[in-house]
Amino acid sequence: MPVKLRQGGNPAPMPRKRRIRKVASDKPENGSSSIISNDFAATIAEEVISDVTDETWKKVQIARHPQRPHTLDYIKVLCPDFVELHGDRRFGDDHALVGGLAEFEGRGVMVLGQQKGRDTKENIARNFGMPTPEGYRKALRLMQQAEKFGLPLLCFIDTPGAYPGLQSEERSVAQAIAENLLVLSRLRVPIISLVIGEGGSGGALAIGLADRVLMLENSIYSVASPEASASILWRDAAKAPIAAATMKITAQDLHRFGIIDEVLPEPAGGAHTDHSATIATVREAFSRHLTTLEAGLQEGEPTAAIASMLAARYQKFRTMGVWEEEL
Amino acid sequence: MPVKLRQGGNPAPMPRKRRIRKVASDKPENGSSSIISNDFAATIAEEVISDVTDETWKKVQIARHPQRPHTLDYIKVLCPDFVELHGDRRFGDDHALVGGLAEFEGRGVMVLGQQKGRDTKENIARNFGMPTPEGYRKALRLMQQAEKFGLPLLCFIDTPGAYPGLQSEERSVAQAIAENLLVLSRLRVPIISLVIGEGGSGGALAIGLADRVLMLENSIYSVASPEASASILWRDAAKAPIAAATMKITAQDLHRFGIIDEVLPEPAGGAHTDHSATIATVREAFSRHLTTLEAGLQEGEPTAAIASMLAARYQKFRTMGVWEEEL
Amino acid sequence: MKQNANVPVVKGKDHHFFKRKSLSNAIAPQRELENDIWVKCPKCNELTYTKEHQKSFKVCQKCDYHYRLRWNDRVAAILDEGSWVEINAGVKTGDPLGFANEGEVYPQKIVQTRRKAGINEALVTGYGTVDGQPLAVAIADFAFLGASMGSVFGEKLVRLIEFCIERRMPLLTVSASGGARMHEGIYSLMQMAKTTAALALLGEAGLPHFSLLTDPCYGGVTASYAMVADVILAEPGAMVGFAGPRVIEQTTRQKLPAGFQTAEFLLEHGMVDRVVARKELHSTVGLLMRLLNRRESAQEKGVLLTIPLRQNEEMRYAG
Amino acid sequence: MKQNANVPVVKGKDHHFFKRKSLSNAIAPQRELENDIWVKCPKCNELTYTKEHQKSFKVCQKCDYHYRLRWNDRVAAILDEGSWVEINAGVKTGDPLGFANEGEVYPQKIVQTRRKAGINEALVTGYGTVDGQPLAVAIADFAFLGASMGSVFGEKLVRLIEFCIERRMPLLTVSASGGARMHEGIYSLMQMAKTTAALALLGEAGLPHFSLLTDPCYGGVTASYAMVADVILAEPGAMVGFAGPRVIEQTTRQKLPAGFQTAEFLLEHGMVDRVVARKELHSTVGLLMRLLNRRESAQEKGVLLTIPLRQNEEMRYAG
Ligand SMILES: [Zn+2]
Ligand SMILES: [Zn+2]
Repeated sequence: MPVKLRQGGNPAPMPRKRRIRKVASDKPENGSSSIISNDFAATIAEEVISDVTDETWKKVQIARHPQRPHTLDYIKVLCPDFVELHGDRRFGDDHALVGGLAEFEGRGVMVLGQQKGRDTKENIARNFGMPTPEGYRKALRLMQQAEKFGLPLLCFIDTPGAYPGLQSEERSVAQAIAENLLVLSRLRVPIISLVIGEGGSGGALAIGLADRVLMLENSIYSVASPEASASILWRDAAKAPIAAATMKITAQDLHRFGIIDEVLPEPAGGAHTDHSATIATVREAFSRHLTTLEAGLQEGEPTAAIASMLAARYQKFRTMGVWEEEL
Repeated sequence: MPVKLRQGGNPAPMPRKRRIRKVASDKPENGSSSIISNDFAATIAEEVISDVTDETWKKVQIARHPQRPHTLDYIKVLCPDFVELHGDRRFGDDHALVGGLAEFEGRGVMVLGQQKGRDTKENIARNFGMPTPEGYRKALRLMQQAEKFGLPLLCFIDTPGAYPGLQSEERSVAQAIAENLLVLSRLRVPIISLVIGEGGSGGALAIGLADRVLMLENSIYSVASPEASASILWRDAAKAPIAAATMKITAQDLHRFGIIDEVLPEPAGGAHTDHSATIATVREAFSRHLTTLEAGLQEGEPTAAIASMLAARYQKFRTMGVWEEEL
Repeated sequence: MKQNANVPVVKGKDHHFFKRKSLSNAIAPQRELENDIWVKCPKCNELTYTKEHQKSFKVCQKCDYHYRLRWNDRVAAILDEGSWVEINAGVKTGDPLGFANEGEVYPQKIVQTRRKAGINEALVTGYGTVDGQPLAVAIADFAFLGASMGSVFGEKLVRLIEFCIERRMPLLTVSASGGARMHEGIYSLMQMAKTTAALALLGEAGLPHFSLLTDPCYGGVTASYAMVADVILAEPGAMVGFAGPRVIEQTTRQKLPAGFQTAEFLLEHGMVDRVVARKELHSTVGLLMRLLNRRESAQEKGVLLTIPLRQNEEMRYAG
Repeated sequence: MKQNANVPVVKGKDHHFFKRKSLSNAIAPQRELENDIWVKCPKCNELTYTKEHQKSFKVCQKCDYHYRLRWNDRVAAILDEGSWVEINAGVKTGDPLGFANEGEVYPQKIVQTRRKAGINEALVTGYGTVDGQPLAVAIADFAFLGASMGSVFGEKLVRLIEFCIERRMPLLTVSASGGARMHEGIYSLMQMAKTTAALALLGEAGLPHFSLLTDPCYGGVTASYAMVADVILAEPGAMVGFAGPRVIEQTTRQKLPAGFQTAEFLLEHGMVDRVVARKELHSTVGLLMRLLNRRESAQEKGVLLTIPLRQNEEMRYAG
């Protein structure tokens, strides 16, 4: 039998020209918090599962806490100068995805983010943070505007997912998400995305293809919401806590996988207990990463510097995945 | 009193750097067929007005003749290989504006055009050739695809105007037309537009910003349809024949003004009497102008050649207008 | 479209709210000034002292009706006081078609309109500053033949756009229009192409275009430069569209909903960025300029640009 | 989504309509071949001889139902006979999460699925010709865990796209999918970004991507590479969407219209270019290639390119 090697998320970039088809990931397939290994699945003690499940579910609940700072809470503090821009110039304006021009730490930026409400009335106005195609097409317009004016793009991710409804399908929210991914992958300005609460599926990723992807300590990011995962796996949404643990959706999981770049610490008890401390942490992280990315753009000839940023962005996502291959 | 000079449509391009603010047009303000001059307006014999009105109205009727070749009639003969492409990827597909990939005289091209019907049923399906925002946004998508693949763009203009309806306003047909003008003005492929019947207002111009603008002998092109003009001028749409003559909307008028590049002759009696002769004329004209434009793109360094084509396109429209200025 | 004759000219500096007023000269005919003590709101009939009316930027304090403004009121409401410089005022209307309408000859109509409106044409162009930042401004004045777009309108706008590119200055267009200038026929239509093509060059030069839609804005203006902007603002209640409601009702027999074609309707349908109260206009434009004009301010300071333009700058000007 | 077990493998060359058939090898398990005399239409219950069924490209001649195809039938329906070459078949499923579901361990499930489906993973990639023109093809096979997109799916597609860029070859993706591969969690989600980013490079290289949507196509596949194509084709009646009808009905309590999410529905809503009958697929793709691939054929002939690419070709490949 030939040796099997695995490729994990975000290892050192593969030089394609050398045709090295596989590299070993230095990240373990199953880390310390991964309690279900292939061979021993049937023999795990129930209380261990329960501990992890409880811990993950607690994070899910904090990530969804209504008093947690939401996108506009961050923008208000981080960007005292902010002009919200509306509309996709095609069909409508989506209040579940907000964006606009802003100043951050002395530089002009474009900010985008899904916006949840704090009570029922707000949540209805914001559609519970679930964008429709119009939201993603507004985001597309603003991304392109950011590029036109050389403004870095800052994205706040906080959504259970794109809105699953008749209108979303009629105007193809899938197409809207896909087009955003296409444009983000080649947008000629630095992009930083931060998951501040829930990062639900393609509806989150649509503003998450970035040079830096960060997550708050108690945020989650997943291919499907815990409830949807439980529905798919066991046709029982009530098993969401088990699904949450099974699917490995915490910031810590994703950092271990190399999918995200950094976990930003929250105050004890969670971000909702101290908004200003949380926002200060975000300010520092945004500022630090932006400064690094901007410094990269100052190196050498401008077009080459941008090409280099885009190449790094491509490689970042290019290397995400785990597979086996006989060499 | 200082001398007054006029600038007509499409004189020799003005070198901007030399700051020559005015050039005299070699085109007479009122040509031989222009019967209403400023000083003698009140004294014109009624039968002269009537002659011009009759002549113009006859052209309007030929331009609108249901048996006249329509966009798809041209495409079918000129481009035996044609794949119609549908949809704006935003909201819908408009049957009043068609487009797709085609081969014309051995080269790949993108074709676009408003499509009228021949009977009531067809006309309802084609919305009488009046596009909605979806039509113009499909056109936008196809223009950009033409640019991506380096395909010249051929446009057939034949519309009473953009559809004036609730849905057109909700999704802003004005925005759609404006965006097309913006994109056409910088599209990095040769563009030829031909008015084959009615060129009605902004709804026609939205696919009429081109390197070459041609008109068939019995086609019309106007800022508003004769009926709309009569409504605006006299609140009486029945005076359309008089409005048509007053507004100077024939191919011959526009050629005299320098607004269009060439008038293509039709068979005696009009294009509807002999489709294949008309289409042969169009084939020759398209082929000739395309060959010239393509030859221009072969001269010198490619990027500079494109820049030169775009500069000429800009100057073509930049110089359209008549005004007076004290120097 | 109703036309509002009630547009008294702002006369002095005798009130503190109106710090940015800077009229270039008194352009209103005497006739209007004589009745200039009260104004009556066309929407709610409220009577307001002219002085109060000017203080409130000609917005009814009872019903928020935004009166139509003449070009000079608009300058005062947007630019820093005393900063306005008009350019290309001497470009005057031609008569390309030799247009006569039942004995009324176009050049005569223009002469009359000039006298009545106090300006040479429907678009007034120039530049000034907002919070000290240079801004080029083109203002369509509905009092001149319903701000219909003809050759002069297009030529002056394009000259202003080219001026912006030469001077690296952002552009604000303030639009109102009843549609195309019928008297200039096909030439009017071509102004749509001409102005929008110039905006494409402005965009390639990395300079922002802000568009302010005011009441009423229809036809070729809406379907060209006014809707192609980086940020589109609209005044509350402004009617904006391509075809007018009467034409739509006649053509389609559709029942049009309440609020159809208002600025708020356009906002809801994703076509404008913000509906801005007149008193917020100056500060909003100033802030937008600060946020979108960082490249220029960086250049002025000799700071290296963070991010180069996508487009080749050499290609930005086709002349 | 109902899964169609009735997918017998095409066996021979014994009929004249099926000239382009070119199976790489017999991949179907014996079990299926045994019942391979009649097929019963799931839509109208019509019984058809297998031979006739294959002649008609597995389209019901009574009701036009397009049966779901296995990857090798798809190859036969699209490519020139004998031209198919599979690549990267040896890339196999990993287990990034250490996923276990009520005692069912992911690697075990994969082993069973491989055996049943006769392929290593849900996406089969390779290249061939259409009317002699080279074309890279990626086919999602619904028989492999509902063609869910996981790491291998994404990796194989990206390798194929990079192969296209190296060889200057156009790309056809044939999509079907029940959604993301749940067992690979966040890695599955990231395949949306990974595949779409690669398509952006394909586009910058001036190479076309044709997307064929087949029944059923949902979730992350629809919301990534499948909807980002120069020309989007769909098979008649194919169900295509982001969220499934059941989820939408449960979440919104909306009544969904007849024909919701069919290919025809998407065409009407402007999301696909053409709904193409299976028997027209080969000729349509061939014609599209001829029309969009002129740059390549010109290069091959040593003819000067008419129009240079907008994007800098040096930047087309980021690796
Ligand atoms: Zn009032
Ligand atoms: Zn059947």
